[in-house]
Amino acid sequence: MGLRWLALLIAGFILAIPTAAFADDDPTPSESPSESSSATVDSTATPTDVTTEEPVKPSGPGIAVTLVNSSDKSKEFPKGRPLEGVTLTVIDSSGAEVGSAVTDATGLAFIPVEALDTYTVELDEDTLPDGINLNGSNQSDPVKMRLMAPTYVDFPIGATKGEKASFGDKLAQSLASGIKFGLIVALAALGLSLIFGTTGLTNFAHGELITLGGVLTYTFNRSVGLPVILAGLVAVLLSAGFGWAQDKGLWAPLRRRGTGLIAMMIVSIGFGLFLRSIFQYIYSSSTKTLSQYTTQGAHDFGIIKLADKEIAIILIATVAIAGVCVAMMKTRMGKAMRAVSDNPALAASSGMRVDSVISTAWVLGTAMSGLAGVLLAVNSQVNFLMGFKLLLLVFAAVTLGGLGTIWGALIGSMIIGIIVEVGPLFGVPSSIKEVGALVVLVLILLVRPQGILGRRERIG
Amino acid sequence: MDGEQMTDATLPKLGALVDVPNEPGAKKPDPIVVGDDISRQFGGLRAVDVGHIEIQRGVITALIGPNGAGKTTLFNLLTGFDQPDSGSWTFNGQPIHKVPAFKVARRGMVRTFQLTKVLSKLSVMENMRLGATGQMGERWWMAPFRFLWEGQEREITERADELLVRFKLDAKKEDFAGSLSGGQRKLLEMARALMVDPELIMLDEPMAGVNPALKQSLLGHVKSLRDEGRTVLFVEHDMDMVRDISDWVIVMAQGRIVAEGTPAAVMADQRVIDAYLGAHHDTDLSDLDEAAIAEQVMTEIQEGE
Amino acid sequence: MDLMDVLRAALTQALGPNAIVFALAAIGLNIHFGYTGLLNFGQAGFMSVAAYGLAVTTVMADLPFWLGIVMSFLAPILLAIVLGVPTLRLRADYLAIVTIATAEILRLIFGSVEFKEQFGGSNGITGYAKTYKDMNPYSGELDLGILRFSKDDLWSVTVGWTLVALGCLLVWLLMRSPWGRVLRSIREDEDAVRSLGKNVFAYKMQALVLGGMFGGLAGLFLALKQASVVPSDYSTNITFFAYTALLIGGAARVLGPVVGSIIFWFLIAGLGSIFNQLTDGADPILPTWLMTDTQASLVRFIVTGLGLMLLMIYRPQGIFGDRREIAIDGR
Amino acid sequence: MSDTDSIRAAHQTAAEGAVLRADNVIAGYLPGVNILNGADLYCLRGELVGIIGPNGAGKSTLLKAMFGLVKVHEGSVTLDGVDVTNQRADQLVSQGIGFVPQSNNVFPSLTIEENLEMGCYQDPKRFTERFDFVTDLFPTLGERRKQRAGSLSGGERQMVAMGRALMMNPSVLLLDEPSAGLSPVMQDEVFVQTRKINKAGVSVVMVEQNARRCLQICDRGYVLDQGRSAYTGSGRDLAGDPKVIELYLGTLGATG
Amino acid sequence: SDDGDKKKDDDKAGSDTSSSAPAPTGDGKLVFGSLLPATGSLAFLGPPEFAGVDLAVKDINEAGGVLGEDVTNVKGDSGDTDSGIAPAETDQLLDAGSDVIIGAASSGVSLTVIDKIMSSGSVMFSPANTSTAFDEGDYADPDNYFRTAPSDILQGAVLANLLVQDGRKNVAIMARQDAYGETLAEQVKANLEAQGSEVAVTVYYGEKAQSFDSQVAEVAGAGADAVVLIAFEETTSIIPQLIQAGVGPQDIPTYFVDGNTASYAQDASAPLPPGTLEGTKGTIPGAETADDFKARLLEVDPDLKDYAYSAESYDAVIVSALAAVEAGDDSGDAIAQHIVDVTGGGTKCTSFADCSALLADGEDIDYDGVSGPIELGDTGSPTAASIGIYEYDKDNNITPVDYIAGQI
Ligand SMILES: Nc1ncnc2c1ncn2[C@@H]1O[C@H](COP(=O)(O)OP(=O)(O)OP(=O)(O)O)[C@@H](O)[C@H]1O
Ligand SMILES: Nc1ncnc2c1ncn2[C@@H]1O[C@H](COP(=O)(O)OP(=O)(O)OP(=O)(O)O)[C@@H](O)[C@H]1O
Ligand SMILES: [Mg+2]
Ligand SMILES: [Mg+2]
Repeated sequence: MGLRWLALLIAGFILAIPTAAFADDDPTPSESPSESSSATVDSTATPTDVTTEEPVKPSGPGIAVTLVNSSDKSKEFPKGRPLEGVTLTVIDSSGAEVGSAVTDATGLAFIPVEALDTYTVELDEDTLPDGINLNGSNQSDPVKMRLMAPTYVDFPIGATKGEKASFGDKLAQSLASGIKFGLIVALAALGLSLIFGTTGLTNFAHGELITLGGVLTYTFNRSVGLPVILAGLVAVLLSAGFGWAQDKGLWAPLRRRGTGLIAMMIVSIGFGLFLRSIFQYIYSSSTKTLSQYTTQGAHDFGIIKLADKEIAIILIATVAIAGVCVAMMKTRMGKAMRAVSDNPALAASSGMRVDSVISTAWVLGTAMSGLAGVLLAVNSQVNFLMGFKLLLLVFAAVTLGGLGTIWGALIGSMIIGIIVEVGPLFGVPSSIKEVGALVVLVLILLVRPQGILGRRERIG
Repeated sequence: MDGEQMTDATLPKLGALVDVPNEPGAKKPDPIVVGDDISRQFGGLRAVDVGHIEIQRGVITALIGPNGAGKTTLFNLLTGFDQPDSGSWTFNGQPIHKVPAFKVARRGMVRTFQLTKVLSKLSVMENMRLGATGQMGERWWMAPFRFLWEGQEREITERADELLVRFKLDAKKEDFAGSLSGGQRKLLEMARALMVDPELIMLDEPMAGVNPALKQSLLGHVKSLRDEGRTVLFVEHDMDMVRDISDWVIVMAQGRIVAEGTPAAVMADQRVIDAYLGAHHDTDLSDLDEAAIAEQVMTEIQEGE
Repeated sequence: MDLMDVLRAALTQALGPNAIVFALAAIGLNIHFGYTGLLNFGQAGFMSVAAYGLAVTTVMADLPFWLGIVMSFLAPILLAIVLGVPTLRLRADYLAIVTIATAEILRLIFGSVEFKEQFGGSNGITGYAKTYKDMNPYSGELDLGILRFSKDDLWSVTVGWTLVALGCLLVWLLMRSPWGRVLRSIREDEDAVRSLGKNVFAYKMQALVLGGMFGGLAGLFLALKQASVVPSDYSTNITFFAYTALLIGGAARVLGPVVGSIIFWFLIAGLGSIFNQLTDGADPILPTWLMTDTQASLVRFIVTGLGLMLLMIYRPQGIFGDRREIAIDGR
Repeated sequence: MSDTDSIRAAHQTAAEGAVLRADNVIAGYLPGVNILNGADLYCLRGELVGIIGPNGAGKSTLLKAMFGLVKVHEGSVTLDGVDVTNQRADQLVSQGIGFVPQSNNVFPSLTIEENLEMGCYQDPKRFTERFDFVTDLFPTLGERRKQRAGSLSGGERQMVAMGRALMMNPSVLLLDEPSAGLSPVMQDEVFVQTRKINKAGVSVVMVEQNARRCLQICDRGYVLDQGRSAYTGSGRDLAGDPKVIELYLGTLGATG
Repeated sequence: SDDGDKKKDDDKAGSDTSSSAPAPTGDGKLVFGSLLPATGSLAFLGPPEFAGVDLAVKDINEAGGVLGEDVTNVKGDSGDTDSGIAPAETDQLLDAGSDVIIGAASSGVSLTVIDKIMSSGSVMFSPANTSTAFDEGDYADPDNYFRTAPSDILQGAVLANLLVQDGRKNVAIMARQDAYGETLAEQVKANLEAQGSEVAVTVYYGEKAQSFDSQVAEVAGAGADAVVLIAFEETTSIIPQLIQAGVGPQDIPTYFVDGNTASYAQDASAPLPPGTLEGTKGTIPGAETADDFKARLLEVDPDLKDYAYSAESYDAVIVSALAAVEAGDDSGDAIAQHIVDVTGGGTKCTSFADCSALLADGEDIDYDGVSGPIELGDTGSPTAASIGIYEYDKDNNITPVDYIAGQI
């Protein structure tokens, strides 16, 4: 336990520094906005700006074209300069000319049309200033007009594309995200694994234990007004308390009745549904934001960009995970937990208080999941489904590593986290990026049915 | 070897084995199982490392050896429950070292488990019925039609009833097998294997935890199996039983076969006595000098301080 | 509060098409989990391939309706085999995760933009159910006061309960046979069964296919009665709820899943209706600070969750189950 | 009837001052089905008591009932004169009772060393000292200390189970078939060691199917049948009783 | 209610005439059932929609009801497609004698119940379905399905036009993968490309996505000069991550759609730090939600924060009621035959009281509602509508900038 406090302290410290540096009233935290975007934003010649000055704002149905030079080749016409005097012609679907116009000083030309129909626009390249070239056809695609207002058509002049990130950069960035995500998953997975490793229970309500950390942070942050760090601390503590309470109130009585594991698993499905609905009852279904660190910008570390809160998340998670792993390996309690899971009756015969060992597992497991929820909340805000959505990946992680093994849960989580985030770079459609991780899970289990670190049972 | 019936069933059936030399890996006149270079390693531990093994058909062979000698592992390998690192073996002349476990059993080589595997939530009777082979009702396309398998089921039940009486489990017939005591589970395990009607039955410590009186009456049953022409291979640590019913004894230690021979010859072997049987094994422990023990205890206590 | 309305709402759902979908899915799970011990948490996957089998064949490939039906029978069988060959050797809890994962993979792929051409994206597919609707022999609705079915539902209910009855009959016939005995033995200890010369893999596969076919049947029926196939219908929740229904009724009992589904829907609809009435209108019975009408519809889930927990605590064997069987459980 | 009553009365007088005693215990696993039907047993301080009997007689159940693992419906269990009926097992452990179950008696996913460590869970300081003692007795356990118990052979498991009990420092030791599955030399070792421990002052109650051996070393024996004690007497008496031989011991190996 | 109000297997004739009304088949009481999201992932859309329905019912009854009877409103919860409760709830609504079912909000949910409702003879009138699926295939025919929300075609056109107008030449689209997000993203993309802008990347995230990191990274790596975010309430998770990746609204101009153009001010349910969204633009279908309409909604539901689709819900109820008045019959099928008629061609009127008075005088009416001119076409979807363009101020509140009318 001691180690976690340390972790939280360190993390709190780290989080506190940027609070001072980027107070939340400074909403433009990005230190290096990219070139292309600044060009657009800073451009003094955007049509909207101009039209406010010029009285000739086009109105009514028609085709409008604004020509601006985006190429920086020509000295005479710098980038962002409107092109005047270019002739544009609108042709209807039968090929007949509807009308034409010449761009004014702001680069704008407007050709009103009578009917909402499909039109093509043609640019007379001869009227373009010298040294300025079109990047493509001088005829637009057919435009189906629907609006009772000007329909704008654009002709690209000069480069339009911003610089795309290189594959290597993307890979580094996704790896970083993957590690961060993997660590959050790992916290939750360790919690699940602890409980599974002690009671044998596949806890389908585990997602809600993650959510609990998130919603408690939100409550103490927004409703009580504590700073996020303090609220998170309280949330972890209360999660631990909740772990204790749910064991005493629900699982211990079930064990005393000799309820089977499958029946308990179904109870956990019910419990999950119950908690989820309660969360929604209280917090409604919208995504809630925390009061701090919501819009923290990233630092550029060369190949990757990370915000301070992301660094803090990674550090806190690492410290907490390391603490728990060491505790599990070294202390008597860790062995007692495995012993209880192997054979509760024999554990009692060896003098263990089975109930208190299990209780400890619940407290620790729920606290870890709560911490995962807190970190998730800092990373991507709070929603009553946040844990439930994560549950399948947590299960996948725990299974992948080998059920009930602490290191297995850790390795599984990192693999899952990284594959989820890196997969899209290798062709997994990003809308279903979880598929990549799930497929890997299935494939690995085909080769190693007992999970990566799981062991085969002896027969006979 | 079917023609060779002993008149007195209680006598060891040496017959064909009389000429077989008492040495490890000895060739038998009519082996049912022949294995070569079977090895299995767990990490650095060579659990089984058998150069050559033959099991004579139609006799009772005992497999003995210290704990962890590899007896169970050898059983696992022979019956396809575990895969060897190397080696091959045949059953009835056919290679079966790559055959899956259930096919091995179907060919007539059935084993029991040292740590019993009863089907807890099935009744004892259902456990028994499951053992029977060739049940038509076990094929899905016949299963729904009761009339197709009713008759067979009745026969099976009769056979099971008989066995249960013999194993003193008849009173427990309708109880869940999960509610049996430790010894009763052993009994059920053996009885169920007999339901398969195997040619070779491999029993892994069948009598551990079985009451001596019942054990004795069951030995008669095992002998009658032999007399029906079946082959029995069993692992046992009870030397009285080994001496009483086995015709041939194979001794394993540290994965290898270290001795083979008739019960009397093997048990007289000094190496076997040293490593396995122990000096006291034929003495009455209550005859051990109580004073000696007390003395030993005293010295130990002194040492401890 | 109109108790009559509550009762009608509850009964109509309890005997209506939704309960049938769950009953069919739960019968399949009963074969998988109740009898064979295969912890299949991917029943939604079997349902979805059957539903998409029909919809894709008839709408996307423009083939006859009956061919679609055939496809929706073949698809779950194929899935069972493809899934079973590699995974049946996994331990129960591993199998659970792999099946969940498979069902989710299928659902995500069915709903993805990339495969919109083939599977209709997240809008799903409609427009295949005309033949089914046209076969409806009824010309009017059924109204028994406490039970009311529209014309379409009446047809679905007729078809559905017939299927459920046939399914139960088949399960009953199979499970009292030696074949059923082998399945139950596998549930207890595979190695023991193997040592007796039974091909455990083949039996598991048979059970997986049979249970998967019932899952498929549930999906097909859902697709027909609803006339649309939407990927989000086949999320893991539906598997969870089917398990709930199964355990309410009692696993490894022929009628367990059916009774469970009926009770499940009776409760869901009944509770929904009660709390709706309690919070409805300008001057609701329950004060709004306690419960708004938005929150009211949550209460049934809260109560369902609670109910499931209480049921497992006080009657872990379900309605029909055998108390002794539970007591044997070794842990 | 009066015969059994008088026997029971005699038994009860003899039980005065026993360190562990069970009186008229009625217990069972399922409601309505009693496995023990009024079993009596006592064990004096420093005594070695053996229990034999047919399979399913209720021997293991009796041990479990005394150890709080099976619910006692009627009757009482006393430890040093204090009623401990239906007490939690871990509490009994701290009061000095040790128990080796018949089956499932190791933690499969723990290594041998960890299994033994669990033996002195309540007193971890004694670990090194006792560990040396146990590995001296069963050298295999020392050699394989990092092997998971789940992968051990049947006999090796039994050694671990016995070793775990030896790690404790109990005043009363309940052993359920400690010799099952062990090789003859190891069986003898277990019997001799049990006797030794007993001589060192530990009261032992041991259930055995290796009945002859058990009766050879015990001070007093019980024959349990159908949930009650059918015969009691000194080990030698029982081993010689023709009734006991016929019903429970058999003749196999008796003359050898 | 009784069974008499459901006309069965009777092929509907052309839906345009109001002549020779057949004998009424309804029970005389017009009942609305609202099948709107109270639970599930779309629950945040529910309150304004419920409020719109409630307000309309109130207005109708204050104006004397329909056919001399007060209209009533039964509530149902559509959930999301995940919970699968929509069909069961629909049964309950139909049981309660609903002649018109207002709902569902999500196109996906609507598809699960559309057949059930249509074949029961009731009207299904969605205030918020924007998927193009309802104008295609089986549902293209005139039938019992209607909606007041314009299909995504128009919003897509307006948003794309706005982008081109603002000079965005290389746009990244990030969209929720569902019936809503997909269609809208496709429409925006198609229009952008036709009008000469490029789409740098279109990334989708799953409805249940837990992390948006890889999608955000893809957007950030695309080198785009504008971001279109088609999302629901998860916007509050995505925006911070966009900012983290250096492509937040203050780095690159960002555009919202109706799903997320809501208030993120400090008093909203999910506030973002002030200034975060300043200058961001968004589109919402519907004419200006007039302040007095908002005020009246607040009377119905004082807790209301957003107003999305409240006007559409309101209009759906009013239009149905007017159709019932014109038909002189409250059965679903009768209403269905008159809905298109009351929304187009005739004397314009803008409130239930006015319109029903005109109808009583035997006039043909053209109802123009709070959500726009409302001209429903043959497929039951609006043929004309107006889309509002909004812009965020430094407090993350939206203010309308422009309304653009268009035809679909
Ligand atoms: N799965 C396994 N992993 C590691 N070691 C194993 C495994 N199975 C067996 N062993 C080791 O192999 C050796 C042989 O085991 P086996 O069970 O065959 O012994 P045995 O001869 O049957 O002993 P016993 O008489 O005690 O039953 C033992 O030392 C055991 O610890
Ligand atoms: N978990 C249980 N549930 C129900 N009945 C049980 C259970 N365990 C044992 N029994 C029954 O209780 C009776 C006594 O069992 P017990 O284990 O005490 O026998 P035992 O004397 O130890 O036999 P053995 O020598 O075979 O170990 C048996 O008839 C058995 O069927
Ligand atoms: Mg062995
Ligand atoms: Mg016993």
